Amino acid sequence: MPRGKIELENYVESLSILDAEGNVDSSLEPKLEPQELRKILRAMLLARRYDERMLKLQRQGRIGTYGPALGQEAASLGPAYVLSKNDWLVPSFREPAAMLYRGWPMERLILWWGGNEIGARTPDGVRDTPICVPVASQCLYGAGIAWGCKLRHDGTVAVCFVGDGGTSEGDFHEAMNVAGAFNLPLVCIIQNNQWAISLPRKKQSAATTLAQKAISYGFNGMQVDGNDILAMITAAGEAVDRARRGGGPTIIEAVTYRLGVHTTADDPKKYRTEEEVEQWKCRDPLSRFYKYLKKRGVLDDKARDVMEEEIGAEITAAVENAEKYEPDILEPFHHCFETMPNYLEAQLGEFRAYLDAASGGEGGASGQDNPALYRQVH
Amino acid sequence: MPRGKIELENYVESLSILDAEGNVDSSLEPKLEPQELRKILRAMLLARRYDERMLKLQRQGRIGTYGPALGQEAASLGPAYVLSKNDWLVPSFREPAAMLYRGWPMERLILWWGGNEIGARTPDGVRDTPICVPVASQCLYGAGIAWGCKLRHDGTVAVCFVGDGGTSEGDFHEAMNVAGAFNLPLVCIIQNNQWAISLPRKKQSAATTLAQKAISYGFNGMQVDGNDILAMITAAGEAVDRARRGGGPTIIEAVTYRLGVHTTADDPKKYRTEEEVEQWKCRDPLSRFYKYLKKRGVLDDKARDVMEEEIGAEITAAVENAEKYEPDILEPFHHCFETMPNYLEAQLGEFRAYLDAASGGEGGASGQDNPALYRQVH
Amino acid sequence: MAQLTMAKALNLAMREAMAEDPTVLILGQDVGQDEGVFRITEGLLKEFGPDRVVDFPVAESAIAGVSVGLCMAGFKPIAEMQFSGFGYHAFHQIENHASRFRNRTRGRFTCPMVVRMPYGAGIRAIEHHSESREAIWAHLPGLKVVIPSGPRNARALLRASIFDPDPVMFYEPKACYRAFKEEVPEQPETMEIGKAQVVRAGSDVTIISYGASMRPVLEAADELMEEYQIDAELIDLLSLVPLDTEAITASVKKTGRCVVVHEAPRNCGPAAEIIARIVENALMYLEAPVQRVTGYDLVMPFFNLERAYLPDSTKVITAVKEVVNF
Amino acid sequence: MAQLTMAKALNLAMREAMAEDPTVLILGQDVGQDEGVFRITEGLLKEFGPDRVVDFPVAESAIAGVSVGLCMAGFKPIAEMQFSGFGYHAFHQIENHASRFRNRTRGRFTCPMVVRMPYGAGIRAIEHHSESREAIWAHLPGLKVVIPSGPRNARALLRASIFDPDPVMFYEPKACYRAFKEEVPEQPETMEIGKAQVVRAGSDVTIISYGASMRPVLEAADELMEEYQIDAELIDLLSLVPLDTEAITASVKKTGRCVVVHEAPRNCGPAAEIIARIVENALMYLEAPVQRVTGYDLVMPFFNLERAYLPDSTKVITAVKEVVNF
Ligand SMILES: Cc1ncc(C[n+]2csc(CCOP(=O)(O)OP(=O)(O)O)c2C)c(N)n1
Ligand SMILES: Cc1ncc(C[n+]2csc(CCOP(=O)(O)OP(=O)(O)O)c2C)c(N)n1
Ligand SMILES: [Mg+2]
Ligand SMILES: [Mg+2]
Repeated sequence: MPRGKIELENYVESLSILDAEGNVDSSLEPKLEPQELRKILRAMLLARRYDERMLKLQRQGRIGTYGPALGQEAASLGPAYVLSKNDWLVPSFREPAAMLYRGWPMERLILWWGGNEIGARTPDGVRDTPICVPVASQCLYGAGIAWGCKLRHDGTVAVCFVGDGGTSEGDFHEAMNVAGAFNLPLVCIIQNNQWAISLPRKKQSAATTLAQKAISYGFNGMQVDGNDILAMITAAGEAVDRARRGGGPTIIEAVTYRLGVHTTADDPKKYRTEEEVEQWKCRDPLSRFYKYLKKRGVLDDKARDVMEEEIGAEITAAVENAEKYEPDILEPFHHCFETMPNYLEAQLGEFRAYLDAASGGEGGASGQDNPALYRQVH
Repeated sequence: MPRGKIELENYVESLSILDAEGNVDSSLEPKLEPQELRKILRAMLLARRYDERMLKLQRQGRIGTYGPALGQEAASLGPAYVLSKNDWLVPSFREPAAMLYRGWPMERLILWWGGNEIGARTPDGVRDTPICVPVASQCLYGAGIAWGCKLRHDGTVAVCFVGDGGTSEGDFHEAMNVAGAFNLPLVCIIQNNQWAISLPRKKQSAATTLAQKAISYGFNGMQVDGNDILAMITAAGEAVDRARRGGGPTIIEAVTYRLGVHTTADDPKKYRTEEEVEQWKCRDPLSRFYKYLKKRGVLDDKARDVMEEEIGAEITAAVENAEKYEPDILEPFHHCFETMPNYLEAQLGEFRAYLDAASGGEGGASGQDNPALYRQVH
Repeated sequence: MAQLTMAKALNLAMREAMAEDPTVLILGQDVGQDEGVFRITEGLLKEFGPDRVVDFPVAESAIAGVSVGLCMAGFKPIAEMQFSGFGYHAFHQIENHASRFRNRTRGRFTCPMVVRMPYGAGIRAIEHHSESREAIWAHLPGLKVVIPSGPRNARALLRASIFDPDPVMFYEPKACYRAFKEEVPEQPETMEIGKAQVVRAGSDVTIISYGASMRPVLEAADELMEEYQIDAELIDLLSLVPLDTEAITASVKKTGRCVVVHEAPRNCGPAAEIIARIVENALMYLEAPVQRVTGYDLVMPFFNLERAYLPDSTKVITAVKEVVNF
Repeated sequence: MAQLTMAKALNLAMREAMAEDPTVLILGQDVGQDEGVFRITEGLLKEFGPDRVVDFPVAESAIAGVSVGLCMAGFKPIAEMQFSGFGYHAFHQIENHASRFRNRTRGRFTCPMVVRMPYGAGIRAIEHHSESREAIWAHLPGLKVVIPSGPRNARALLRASIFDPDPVMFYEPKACYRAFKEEVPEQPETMEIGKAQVVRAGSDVTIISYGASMRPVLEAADELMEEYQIDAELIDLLSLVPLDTEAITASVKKTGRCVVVHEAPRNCGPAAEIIARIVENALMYLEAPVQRVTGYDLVMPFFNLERAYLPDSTKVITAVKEVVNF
C-alpha cells in the first residue's frame, strides 16, 4: 500500500463499572465476597482518615511537609489488592492506601513524613519499595524488579505507580520501553490525578489519554475510572494475571483527582477553581463504593461507624508509637556502606567530639544514649 | 461506555512512491522539474562518494574513526530538500547528505572526523547545528530551536534527526512530549536503519513501528520508505508545511538500512548476516532513483558519468583543503568562555611554558606559530 | 532603596532583566500560574505573559536541553530546576551541550543561559530536597557557578548571570530566601562574577564560605571575638567558578590560618579546591593545617537528623580554635 | 600464570565471578552478541546465555535504574556504560537511588552493583569519548570509585567490586585496555578496595596518580632518576573512594614533596582532595607547594588537539623539578 493508515497492533480500552451513585454494571461486576468488600472499604477508609490526621499533624508541626492522597484511595488500593505477598509493589508518594494494605505499619509512614529514614525501611516480609520522591525514577527500579521476577521464573510480578506529571520524564519512557522490549511482568499504574502541582493534565501532554502511551512501547493500555475501586481491581487483576502468565506489561491510566493540596506547602487556589474540586468531590471513590455496599446490603451506617471508630483508634495508636521514636543520631554513619571506611570512622570521631562538646564536654555519652543532648544539638 | 476500545485521535500513515525498480505510483509522484531531479541525484551521489572516500581516508589513517551513512542518503536528504534557508536542521551523525546540501563545505565534515572543532562550526549563514554524538540529545535542543521559531512568529521550523536506537533514550521522549504539549514547529525524522550498533530494531522496542510513538505525544506519525527519495520529500514536505502553518509536530519514521559498518571501529559480521545486507542493497535509494530518472529521461549514463567526475574532483579538492588545515593549539583556551577568566590565563601560561620547553626552551614561539613544534608536541 | 528578602531580590532581578531585554525567558515547573514553589517568580507571568514565563512539564533534561536550543535561536533562558536535587536529571544536557557549545562551534553558537536551583538544607524538607552538590558543576569546564548569600548580592549576581554570555549555574540557598532582609538599591545593580567579598576584615584567621553557610560563619565570628578575642576575617566567595584565588591568597597570607565551611560533603568538595589553591599560592604562610567544616561524607540524612550534620557556629568555632591554637 | 592485557583481565574477572555466583549479570549496550565495543565481554554471552549477558537498548538511565531494581530482587548487576561520557545520563539514578538505598532503608535494600565505564583519552575518539570525570562520582556519598591501572590490578579490583556489598563506579582507562600485558595468576585474585600501592619507593618526592596517568608517571620517574638523579616515590591510588590517606600521608611525610597527576580537569578534581588530605595530615612536612599536573579546566578538545592537553612525562618532570628545587 503506497499510502494509507497503518492498522496498529496495540490498543487502548476504557473501563468503568461503578457510577457515582453506587450503581453497578452487573455484566462487569467482579465477584467479591462480602468480607472482601468490607476489607476493601476499610482499607480505603483507613487511608482517608490517615491522610486527614496527617494534615492535622502537619499543621501542629508534628511532622514536616505532607503530601496527601485524598481522593486517590481506589486508584492506589485496587492494584495492591490484586497482588499476592510475593509480588512487588513500587510506590511513588501517593500510595498510602496501597502501602498500608500491603503491611506497612502506619507509624513507619508517619515517621517518613516526620523526616526519619526508618519510615523508608520496608518491613521484613513485605516486598514494597519505600516512598519515592524523584518523579518517575521509581519506574526504572520497578522495571529492574520485574526483570528479577522474570529471571526467577516464579510467576511473581511488579506493579509500579507514577503520576500524570511523571509520564513526561525520560525515566518513565525508558522504563516502559525496556519493559516492552524485554516483555517484563510489570504493570504501570498512572495515577492521573489531573494535576502535577500547578500544571493541569492537558498541558502535561498533548495525548488525549495517557493510557495510549502504551502503544509507543508495543503493548496495550487501559484508561480506567480511577475513582471506581471495582474497575481498578478488575483492570489491575487482568493486567497482573497477564504479566504473571508471561504476557508482558500493561499501562493502566487511573483517571482520578487530587482532592487536596499537592503538599501542605502548596496553595491550589492559585491555579484551580473550587468548582472543579467540587465536581470531583461528587465522584469520591469512597462514598461511591459505600453506596454500592449499602445497596448490596454488605454494610450499614452502624457497621461503618464501628469501623470508623476502630480506624480512629488505630491511627491514634500509630501516632503515639511514631512519636515515641527517638532516632539514633549516629545511625547515618553506619548505613552509608556495609562496612564503615576509615575516612568515615574519622568523621564519626569528629562528630562524636562535637556531640560531646555540645553536651558540656562531659564526654562519653552521645546521641541516642542521651536524649537531652540529642535535643540540645537539635 | 463501561468497557470498550478507545478511538484514538492520532494515527500513523505509511508512504512509499518509488519501488525498487524505479517504477513510480503516479498518483503520488511529486511534481519536480528535471533540473531539480538532477540536483537531488547529485546530492545523494555526492554523499555516497563522500562516505566512500572517508572510509578510505580512515583506512589510511588520515582521519579518525568514521561513521558512514551508506544507504541512508534519501532519508537524510529528503527533509533537507524541503527546508528553506531560514529553517533549522538539527542532525544526528548520519546526515552528511543533508548537511552538504544545506551548505556545509565538505572540508568541515572531513575536519570533524579528523578531530577538529572547526568541523563543528556551522558556516555563517547556515542554520544547522553540528554533528551530535550523544544519541538523541539533539532532539532537545531541536525542540528548543523550534520553540524559538514559534516565538518569533516568522514561519520557520526545525527538523531534527534521530536513530532507531535513539528512540529509547529519555531525551527523545522529553523532546517529543514537549513538542506536542507546546505545539512546536518540529519535525522529527527517525532514521530507522534497523540497527543500533549491534542491537536490531526489534530488540530496541516492542512497538511494531517507530512512527506510532507519535501517538504517545498527541500528534501523528508516518512510516515512510526511507530509501525512496520521492516519498521522503513528500512526507517531509507535508510535515514541514503543517508545522509552518502552526499545525504542530510530526514524527516521520524513515525505514532504511545501514549498509555499512556502524563506524570503522565496528565489525558487523559479529551480529548480522551478509544475506540481510544483500537484500537491502537491492533497495538502494540511489540506484532506484537513478532508474526512475532514466525512465523519465531526465538523465542518461553519460550525464551521470560527468556528474561522477565532477563529484570526484570536488571531494579531492575538499580533502586537500582539509589536510591543509593546521589547528591552533591555543584555541581551546579562547573558546571555553567569551572572556578568559584569570585561572585559565594562568593555565594558558603554564601551557605556553610547556610548549616552549618542548620546542627546546627557545621561548617565544608556540603552537601554531611553529608547526614543527606543534607536530613535536603531538 | 527598599528592604527586601532574597526571594524578592531574585524576583526583582528577573523582572528588571525581562523588562530590559525581550529575549530573556523563564522556563520551569510551576513558575507561571503558581509563581514558583518558593514564589521566586511572583507576578512575572502576569507582567510578561505565557510566552516568556513558561510552565514546563515535569522533565528536567528537557528544561535544560530546550534552553540550549533557545539560546541558539537567540534567546536568554533562565531555567529553573525546582530543587537542585532534580537538576541531576539534566546533568548530561548541561555537560554535553550547555558547557560545550561555544567551544565546539568555536563561538558560532553559545549558551547564555542561567540554571537557577534552590539548594541546601534547613527547611525540614523531604528527601532529595536538601543536599548541596555544587561541586559537581564546578568541576565541569565551560560552566560558571554562582552562589549568593544575601538579598543584595543575590539580585546583583542574578543580573550578572542573566547577561553573562556563558552558562551559569546559579545555586540559591533556599534557607536564606526569607530568613532576613537587606537594603537593595532602586537601580539595577550588577556584580562581577568571580569576585569574592571580604565581608569582615580580621587578622587572626581567615574563614572562607559561601551561600547558606555564611550565616553560621558570621555568628561564629561574633562569638570568636567576644568570647575568645579571636579576630576572624570572613570571605564570602559568591562564586565557585571562577574562584577568587587572589582574595583567598591575600587573606591567608595575612592571617596564616584558614577554615573553610560549606554544607556540601567533604570529599572532592569545594573546600578541597580552596585548600589546593592556598597550597599553590600561600603554602609558606600557613601556620596551621587548613580545617574543613563541611557536611560529612554521608548520604544526606532525612530532615530529623539533618541539623547536626550541617556546619554550625559551634563546629566553626571548634575548628577555628584548633587552627589558631595549633 | 598468563600474560594478559587489561581487556582480557577484566573479561576474566567477570567470567570468574559469573561462574561462581549465578546472581551476577551483565547489562549494557552491545555487551552480548557484539561482545562489547571494546570486546571486554568477549565470550560471555556464549558462556552464560542471554539471561545473564543482556544487550540493552540505548538508554543509560535505564541501565542504571534497572540495575538498582535487580539488586533489590537479589542480583548483582554489572552495568556497562559504553563510555563514561554517556554515564551522565544515569547520574540522577545513581545519585538518587544506587548511592542511597542502603541508607534510606537502613539496610533493608542495598545496591551491590558495579558500573563499568571506559574513560579517558588517547584513542583518537570522537567528542564525548575521551574526558575524565571521576570526581563527580567521588563527591557523592554512598559510592566507591575504583580505577585500575594495569591488567593484574584490574582483574583483582573488578572482582572485589563485583562482590562488594555497595555500589562501585569502576572507571577503566581505555587507553590501557591493550597497551601492555602483565602476568596474572591462575587463581581468582582480589584486592581490598581503598588501598593504594606504592609502585616504586623513593626518597625525594612523591608522585601520586591513578589509572591511565600512571604510564607517563612511570616514564617520568625513570627519566627523573636517569637524567636528574631525582628519586621519586610513586603511588598508584587504585581507588578514589575510599582514598588511602594513610599511604599518601606516610609517603609525603617521608619525601616532603608531592606532585599529583590526573587527566581530569583541575578545578574540584581528585588532586584537590589529595592536597587537602596532605594539608590535614602532613602540612608541617611539606617543603614545597604540591603541584598539580592535570587536564586544564577546558572543554575537552577534539582529538587532534588532545595530546598536548593531557599530562605527559614532560609535564610531570617539569612539575617535579619545580617541587624539588623549590
Ligand atoms: C524529578 C523530579 N522533578 C521535580 C520534582 C518536584 N515535584 C514533586 S511532585 C511534582 C509533580 C508531580 O506530578 P504527578 O507526577 O502528576 O504526581 P502528583 O503529585 O500529582 O501525584 C513535582 C514537579 C520531583 N519530586 N522530582
Ligand atoms: C547517549 C549515548 N549513548 C551511547 C552512545 C554510543 N553509541 C553511539 S551510536 C549508538 C547506536 C545508536 O543507534 P541509532 O540511534 O539507531 O543510530 P545509528 O547509529 O543506527 O545511526 C550508540 C549506542 C552514544 N553516542 N550516546
Ligand atoms: Mg498528578
Ligand atoms: Mg540505527
